[in-house]
Amino acid sequence: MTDDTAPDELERGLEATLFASDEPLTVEQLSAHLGDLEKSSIREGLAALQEHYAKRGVHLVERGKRWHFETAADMAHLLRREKEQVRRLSRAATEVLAIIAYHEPVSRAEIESIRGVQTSSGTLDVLMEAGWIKLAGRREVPGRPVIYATTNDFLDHFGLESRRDLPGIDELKAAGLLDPVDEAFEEAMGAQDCEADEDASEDAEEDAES
Amino acid sequence: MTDDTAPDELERGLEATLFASDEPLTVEQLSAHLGDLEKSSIREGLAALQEHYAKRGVHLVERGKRWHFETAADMAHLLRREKEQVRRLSRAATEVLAIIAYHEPVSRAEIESIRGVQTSSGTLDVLMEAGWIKLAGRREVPGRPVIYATTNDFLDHFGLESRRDLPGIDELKAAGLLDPVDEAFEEAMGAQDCEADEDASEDAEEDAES
Amino acid sequence: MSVASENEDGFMLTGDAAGAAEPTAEMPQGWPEDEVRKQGAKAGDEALYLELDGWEGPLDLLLDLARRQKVDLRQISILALVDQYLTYIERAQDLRLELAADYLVMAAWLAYLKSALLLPKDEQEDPSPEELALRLQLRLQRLGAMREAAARLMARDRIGRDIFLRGAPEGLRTDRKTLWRSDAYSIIQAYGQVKARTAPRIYHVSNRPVMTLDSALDRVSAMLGVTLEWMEIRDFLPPHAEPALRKSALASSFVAALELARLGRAEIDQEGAFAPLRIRRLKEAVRQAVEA
Repeated sequence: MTDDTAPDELERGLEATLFASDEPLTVEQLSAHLGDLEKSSIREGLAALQEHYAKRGVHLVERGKRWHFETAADMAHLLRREKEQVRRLSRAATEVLAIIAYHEPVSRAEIESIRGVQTSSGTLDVLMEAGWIKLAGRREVPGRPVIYATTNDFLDHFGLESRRDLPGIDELKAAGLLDPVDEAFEEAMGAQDCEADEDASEDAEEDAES
Repeated sequence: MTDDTAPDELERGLEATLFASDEPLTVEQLSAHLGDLEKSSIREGLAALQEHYAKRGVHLVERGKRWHFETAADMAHLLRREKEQVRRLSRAATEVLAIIAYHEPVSRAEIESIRGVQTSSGTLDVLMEAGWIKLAGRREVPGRPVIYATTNDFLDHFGLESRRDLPGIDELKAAGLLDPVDEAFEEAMGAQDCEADEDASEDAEEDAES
Repeated sequence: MSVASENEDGFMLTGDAAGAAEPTAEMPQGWPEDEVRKQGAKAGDEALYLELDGWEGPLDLLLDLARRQKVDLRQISILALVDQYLTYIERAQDLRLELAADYLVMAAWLAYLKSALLLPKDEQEDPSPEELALRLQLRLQRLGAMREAAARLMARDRIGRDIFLRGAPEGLRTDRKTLWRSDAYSIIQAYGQVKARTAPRIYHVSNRPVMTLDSALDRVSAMLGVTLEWMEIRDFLPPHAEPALRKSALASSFVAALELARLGRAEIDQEGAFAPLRIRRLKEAVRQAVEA
């Protein structure tokens, strides 16, 4: 609870005028606005106001002879706030990421032929944004398609030493992961935490091919 | 020269945020903006700020659960001459606005039964465009007429903390003047037998139907 | 509409119509909307009411007249009000102003109300004129209340007129950044599913136990040779067969029985729908008769 001496009318008038103005005001403008007051008293009022606001979240500042209120510099971070929003990767994006991880470097056409479905460019954008895949040049075939590969961030995020840690096809089969699954089951699995069988993979084979 | 106790960081943060914001902010928004602070401490901070500004040329006010800074009403004479930004409303529009505010939610037919004339669609459009009224669903009676209600911007503009602050609403309610004619008529006929106008309906129902 | 323009020429109908044309506090005459509405009327989209010096419809006019009685709306004299209204309308007609229909309807209704109010009480029908008058009064009170409320609302310190918001707010900005989350298991699982989904599939047709028609024919003919008595078709089934085989055997045996019956070597009998199906060998004599 601050306990202020009440500001005088001049101060209040300056405060209201500067607050409501959509541009910084000169002493002359303020004087005209407040009924042609002496410029010296305007200046005194501004000084008093400036002092009053010095410790507050908003400051009264003079720039090039013009006065205005602005947010205190140490509060600037509040005006521009970055909000982080955690989202789980979509099913489609996860599949594309998996294919890139197993087959890299790989072109979009190759990804699609492995998935058996078209891949929206948004999906690749998301993975790029997440920092998990990168452009890895172009394939020297007709059309020179862009090819994609995973990044070090990918390994970091997924706790992998290297791509060789990914289990091979045989291990996937052994773990039942190649069994066709119905959607409900898929759903249930998706919800589960990743468990045990991760470290079942020692010498992951990378021979994957559709 | 005011000599304040320095405001604490929360107060400064609230001050900066509310000064900078181009729209009124709820406690929730403020809390989120300041890093998910407890709402109770936000409220305390707002109360302290409000008190601090009470005597100044700028006030901190709550309108429809949202907070903003505005110039003190007694500063109007300084600001008005250059800054008249208010669109002038037709008498029909002001009446319709009042009827909606005091009776909301209310259908067009109900508005017309009070005014005794048809309401041109332009009138409602003007109020919608000003952002003071909104569609508030439909009344579940034959024909399912659209019903209207006021908005937060309405409260803002007219300096009302909530609809309860509508000028004279308690008296109007107590006098039964917000009840539909039919209801008041029954009331009056019933009362005639006993004795004249006992102060009519207490719990004025707003589900008007003409 | 002629009225609007004539009024603008200073043809003040109200001047003596009620002797008190001064606008009420709530309705300053220079209310800007009057212009607007005149334009509206000219455009013809508001043909339903006609403005007479800014009145909006008969109820509005009545309210204004009622206010001139300078009493609480609850105390107004309805009779005096009716007279004022009728005088007003008469004058308008004398002046050949074109009156909107609802003004005339109201005039007619008020004339009726007046005569009813003046008649002896016991000759009244239902609803009584007092009740009609009360309703009118209640309506006027409600409209009056809203008009005052509107005036008080408009007189408040309003943002943009009396109160101002910050002229140049910096604005708050929230940059949203998405943090994507996934885990190794999801990757592996997704890959497994892609592979499973796209892998070539091999279909096996399982080898199910069946009794062929031929073996059923042999079986049934052989068993029929043993006795001349009726036998249930179920008795022909292999006794210890598993259910799948039993089903197949039943079907085959039934077809075999039909075949034998067709050849005239057996007859089939059933007492009713879903009753046990019975079969027996046809006696030689009968068989020959049938053949003949």
